[in-house]
Amino acid sequence: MQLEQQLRNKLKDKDILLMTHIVLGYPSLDVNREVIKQMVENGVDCIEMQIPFSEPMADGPIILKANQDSLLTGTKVADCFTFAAEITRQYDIPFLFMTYYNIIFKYGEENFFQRAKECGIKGFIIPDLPPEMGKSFLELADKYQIAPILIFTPTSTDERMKKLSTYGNGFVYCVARRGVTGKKSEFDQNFDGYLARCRAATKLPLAVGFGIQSKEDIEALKGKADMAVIGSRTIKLVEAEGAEAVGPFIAALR
Amino acid sequence: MQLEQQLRNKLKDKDILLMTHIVLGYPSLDVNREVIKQMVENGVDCIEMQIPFSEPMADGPIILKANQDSLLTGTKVADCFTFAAEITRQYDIPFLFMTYYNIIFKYGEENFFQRAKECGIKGFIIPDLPPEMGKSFLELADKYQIAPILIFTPTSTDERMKKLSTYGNGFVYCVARRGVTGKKSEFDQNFDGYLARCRAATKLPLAVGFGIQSKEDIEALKGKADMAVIGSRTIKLVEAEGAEAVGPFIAALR
Amino acid sequence: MDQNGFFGNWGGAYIPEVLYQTFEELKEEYSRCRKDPAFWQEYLTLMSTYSCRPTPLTYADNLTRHFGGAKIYIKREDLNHTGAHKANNVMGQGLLVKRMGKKRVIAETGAGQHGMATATMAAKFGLDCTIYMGEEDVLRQRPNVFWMEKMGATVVTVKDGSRTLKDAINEAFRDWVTNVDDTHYVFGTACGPAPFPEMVAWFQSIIGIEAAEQIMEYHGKMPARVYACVGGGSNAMGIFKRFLDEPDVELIGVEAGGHGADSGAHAIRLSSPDATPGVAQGYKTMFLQDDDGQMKHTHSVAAGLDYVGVSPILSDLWDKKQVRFESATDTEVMQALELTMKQEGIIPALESSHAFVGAFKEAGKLAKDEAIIINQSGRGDKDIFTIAHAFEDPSWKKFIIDRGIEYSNS
Amino acid sequence: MDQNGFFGNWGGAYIPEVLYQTFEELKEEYSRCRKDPAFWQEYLTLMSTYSCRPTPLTYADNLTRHFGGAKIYIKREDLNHTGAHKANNVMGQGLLVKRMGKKRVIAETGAGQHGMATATMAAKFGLDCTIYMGEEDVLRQRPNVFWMEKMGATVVTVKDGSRTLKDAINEAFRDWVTNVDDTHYVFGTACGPAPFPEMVAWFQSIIGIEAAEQIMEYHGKMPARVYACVGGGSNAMGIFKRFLDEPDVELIGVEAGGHGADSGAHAIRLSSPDATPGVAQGYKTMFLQDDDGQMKHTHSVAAGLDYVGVSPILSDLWDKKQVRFESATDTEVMQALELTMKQEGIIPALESSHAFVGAFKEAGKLAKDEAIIINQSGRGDKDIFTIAHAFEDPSWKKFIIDRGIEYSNS
Ligand SMILES: Cc1ncc(COP(=O)(O)O)c(C=O)c1O
Ligand SMILES: Cc1ncc(COP(=O)(O)O)c(C=O)c1O
Repeated sequence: MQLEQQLRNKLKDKDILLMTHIVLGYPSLDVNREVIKQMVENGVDCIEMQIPFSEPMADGPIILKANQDSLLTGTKVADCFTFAAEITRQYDIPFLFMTYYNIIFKYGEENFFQRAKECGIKGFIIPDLPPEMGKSFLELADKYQIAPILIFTPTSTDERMKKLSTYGNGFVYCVARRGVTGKKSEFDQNFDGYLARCRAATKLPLAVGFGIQSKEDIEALKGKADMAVIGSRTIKLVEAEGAEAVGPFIAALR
Repeated sequence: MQLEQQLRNKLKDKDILLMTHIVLGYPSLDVNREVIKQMVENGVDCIEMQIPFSEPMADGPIILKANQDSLLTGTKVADCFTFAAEITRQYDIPFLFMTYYNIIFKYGEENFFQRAKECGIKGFIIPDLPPEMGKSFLELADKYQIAPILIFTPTSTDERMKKLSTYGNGFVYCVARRGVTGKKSEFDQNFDGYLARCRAATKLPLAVGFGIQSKEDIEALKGKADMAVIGSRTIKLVEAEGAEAVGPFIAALR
Repeated sequence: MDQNGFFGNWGGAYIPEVLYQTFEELKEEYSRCRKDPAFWQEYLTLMSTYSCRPTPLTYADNLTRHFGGAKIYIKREDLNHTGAHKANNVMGQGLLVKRMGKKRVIAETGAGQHGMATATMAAKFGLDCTIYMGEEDVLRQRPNVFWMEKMGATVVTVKDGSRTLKDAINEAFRDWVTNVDDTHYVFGTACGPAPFPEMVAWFQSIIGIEAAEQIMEYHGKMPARVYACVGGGSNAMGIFKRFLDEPDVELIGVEAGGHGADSGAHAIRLSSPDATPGVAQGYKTMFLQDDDGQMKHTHSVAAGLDYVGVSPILSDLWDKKQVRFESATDTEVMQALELTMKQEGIIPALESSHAFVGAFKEAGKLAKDEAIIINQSGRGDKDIFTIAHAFEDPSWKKFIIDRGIEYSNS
Repeated sequence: MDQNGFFGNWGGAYIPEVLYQTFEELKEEYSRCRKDPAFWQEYLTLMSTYSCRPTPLTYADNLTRHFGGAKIYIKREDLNHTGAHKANNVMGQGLLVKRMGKKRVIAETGAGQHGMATATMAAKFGLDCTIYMGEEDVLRQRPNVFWMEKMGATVVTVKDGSRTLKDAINEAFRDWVTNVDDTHYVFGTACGPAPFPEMVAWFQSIIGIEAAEQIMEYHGKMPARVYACVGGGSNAMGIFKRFLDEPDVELIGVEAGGHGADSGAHAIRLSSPDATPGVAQGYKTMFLQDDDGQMKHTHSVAAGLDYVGVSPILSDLWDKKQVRFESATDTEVMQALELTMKQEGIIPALESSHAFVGAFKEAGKLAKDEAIIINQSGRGDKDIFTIAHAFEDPSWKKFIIDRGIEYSNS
């Protein structure tokens, strides 16, 4: 089943979906396993798994550190695939890979798609790959039916959004604000205007990410977005209170 | 009696005369007193007393340090005059002032000559005052009958020596070598040639200074020069063995 | 550069979407400037009144005699205001920033030279300024931090990753995506996403334009070879560009050999097989990376060459064999520096000394009626802390120890 | 200069007899050079290929706006090779040395700039080189010692007297009288026995010649005022000379006010009554001396201005009221330096910053259609040890303490 359809099916039962984020290998794949379990059991609808990269230029300090620590403990791209294969077999929600383009490029684009497909991955989020740079990537996405998730930002013009939309699939990741991951965003009038622009530019479901931290944030998105993305927040939680804290936190968001 | 005549009279009895040097106020005027006593009693024929200056640019490390230490203990030009008046009254040999031109200039040239005359000073050695710079100085020297001692050096041409000779009086100070006070000189063939040039250029007695340290040095000068000058050597001696050592040292030179 | 910012297989603009619009504006303004002869004139005027362009081409009489071969000429970018070729790029981008109406600039810096130049430009143009600098480089080049701060810049110490140039670049990008509306990122070398490589190379091309005119005047014909050190590649492209179409001029880029090509501790991207194609920091080039695409640590005695990537334009010229690449080890660099100081009274920066090594290895083999040009990208006297340290000068150490004790007690 | 080397009442050549002959040769060679247009041409070529002459005249837009009066222009001697105007004099004397066939040069240095310049010239011209530097200055300016040694010079620390510039000069004279046959003493400023004051001023006059041409081009008329700091007086004479006969240009020399004109801790020779006429170091001028004629200790935050005498040419111009003299205190100097860095991205040497103080005090009172020129004699970035110290920068201190500990443990 294609990612977009999977999400639309879920949206029949829920006001808004929840996507979460983990950095593979941080603090360890074992902890990742436990965190994913807690997430899925508490109603998360989609999980993006970040393959760590040494130069995560679009990430803020928390995810940056997680990337670096994961690499320091020896996480390899191959481990990430093995882990993904295991997890996607185990849970019935869509799993995505988030990473930077060099990980794919270096692996060999087609090899990467092939292997991801085998591992049951449903989509890719690549923050440093604008469609102009991703001709072959987009062709392979089509060929392997893995959704290339494109990104809208507050600086994107209507025209640009329309153009991006034609390349994207699965859903559109609407970045809530300028900046990197990890800081609080303001969900004010400006933000509403921005989301309306996003909605007008695409028929794909809209996920909103960057700085979503609480039930209130998610409530505020209902009716405007299709999916809320929780990123750094759970990493901090696991660091502070351990994997077991994730379940109750997720449960309380709904 | 004029300086030149004084020296010529002495030369009737001796092969060669001896001039010594002290820095006034170093290590103290009291020690100067004792040193002069030892010098005169042991047959020194002429003494140059250096009025300390803060920038003794033609002096080597020993005399340089003596100048600075004397100033540090507070020696004033006025003290030097008083001391000179006392000493010239006491001993019958000629005493000269050696100093740098600024001491005279700052005091006022005519005042300086007048006061020096009162104090019984017979000549001035001013290493940084070439005759071209000393027009009024030379006029005053003539007026006050204080001998301006001019300096020959190995770099002086015959022509230059002749010219210098016309301005000088008392005797000519022949610097034995290039350089500053305090280092050993070589009294070799070249040196003999130099002294012969000096002798040819002037009718004044010739004193030889810079680096004369021993009886052998003085012996070597006999017949070529009229006066040997002992400079830094006695300062070192006083530093090492005290003023009492000066007498025996001088006695042994003859 | 093609319309996607590629030079052959290399380059591009692998940028986060949030920067898309700002890059559109930048590309537009840049292309307006390129087409406008008045802009280049304004640039020349600025560089000749604020910096001292044209910089001299110095005939190195003693070195020439020492090696007994080609006549050695040195292009004196060290005499630029702030002491390196970096000023050329920065002042050019400063004019662009004024046109775009932005109020703030940010920059990464390795050796500190580009940071110094940017802080200087910001002071002159009345812009806010933040400089990102890896912690290791802050430790190596503290004096530069002091001056940048005195010129009103905020210097942010970057403690992530290898704590050197590439991490400072990442951090600068993070700032940019956050403050994109009023901020321009003054990229310091001919790398990064398009249009930076081409734009930086354009501003730096003033070096080669002058050098060509000067060598024709002094030597009567084109040089046989031109040598430049290659960090990101801006000073190299700056001097090479004008000579690319001269059939008899060979261009040589000298990379940082660190402890040696086989040591793993170096920054050789093009003249050894250690690097492979990759995409990072917004562009595609040859990177020093592992099999997974993770960037490796690099090493060079010269902070400004201690970098994992290289200008995509140079990768392309390497592909096309229009530029030859060599490397110089730390040890060779110190020797070349010492020789140049003693023979010519000139103190090249450690970075620039790499180019001297390259030239010294070959000068003696060329005919006496040939000339070579070495691009002296910067001056070394401001690197006293690195250079005196590298020479292990005992009286320097004693001086620092004594000063440290004095400060500890006060 | 009259035939005895006097400018009015000042100057002359109060030299030990052993130097007479060498001065005759020097004067002769110098006068041959002055009469020979080819010599000046050779000098210009050297300065434009080895240093970067003409140095720019920079319009200080922000400072002008800040003070709201006359247009402020800065003559950029800091962009010379080795970082100060000292290079002009030294390279000129270097050409002379070549002509005279001498094989060795010596020099005194205060700030270290003149020593650096001389060591540089010696390396380039293949001469042996010894530099005399007061112990206090060695401590203040250690990096310069390092560079001089690296360029092959022997640096002798002078521990006599006040252990600063004047003592280094005495010691250099002692060397000269010893090694007069093969050695030339490269006097560093427009002081000392004739022909040095005039000769140094001649080589430095290139500054004013360029500046006059530049200001006419940029401003269309002569400047209202020209400011220069005055240590020995070489940079001041260098820029003033060309303007002396311009009736509407006022020339202002700024001396080192140290802790203040009334403090006794300063180096003000002409703009306070503390100095009196005297003769030392081979020439007659206004000296800071006591009633007996003993030279006093002087003080300035700027080593290069920390000197008891002053150019006899300036004493003469002071007598004749053709140059006005002012002073700047250490505190004012640090403020002017800070302001200039922040406003213009330019780092004047501490010495030069004195001229900036003088200009800043007066610029606001002049009409907007007037221009003034400040002679920036040197760059401050090499004086990090003095400047960071004077600003009492805490992170600088910490850096030095940490480095010191690191070296102690190694
Ligand atoms: C003096 C100098 N030369 C060279 C470089 C290397 O940069 P690029 O290869 O861009 O010229 C640097 C970088 O900081 C530098 O400071
Ligand atoms: C930068 C600079 N300016 C000025 C001076 C003072 O010398 P002068 O008055 O001869 O120009 C010095 C002396 O070292 C100096 O280094």
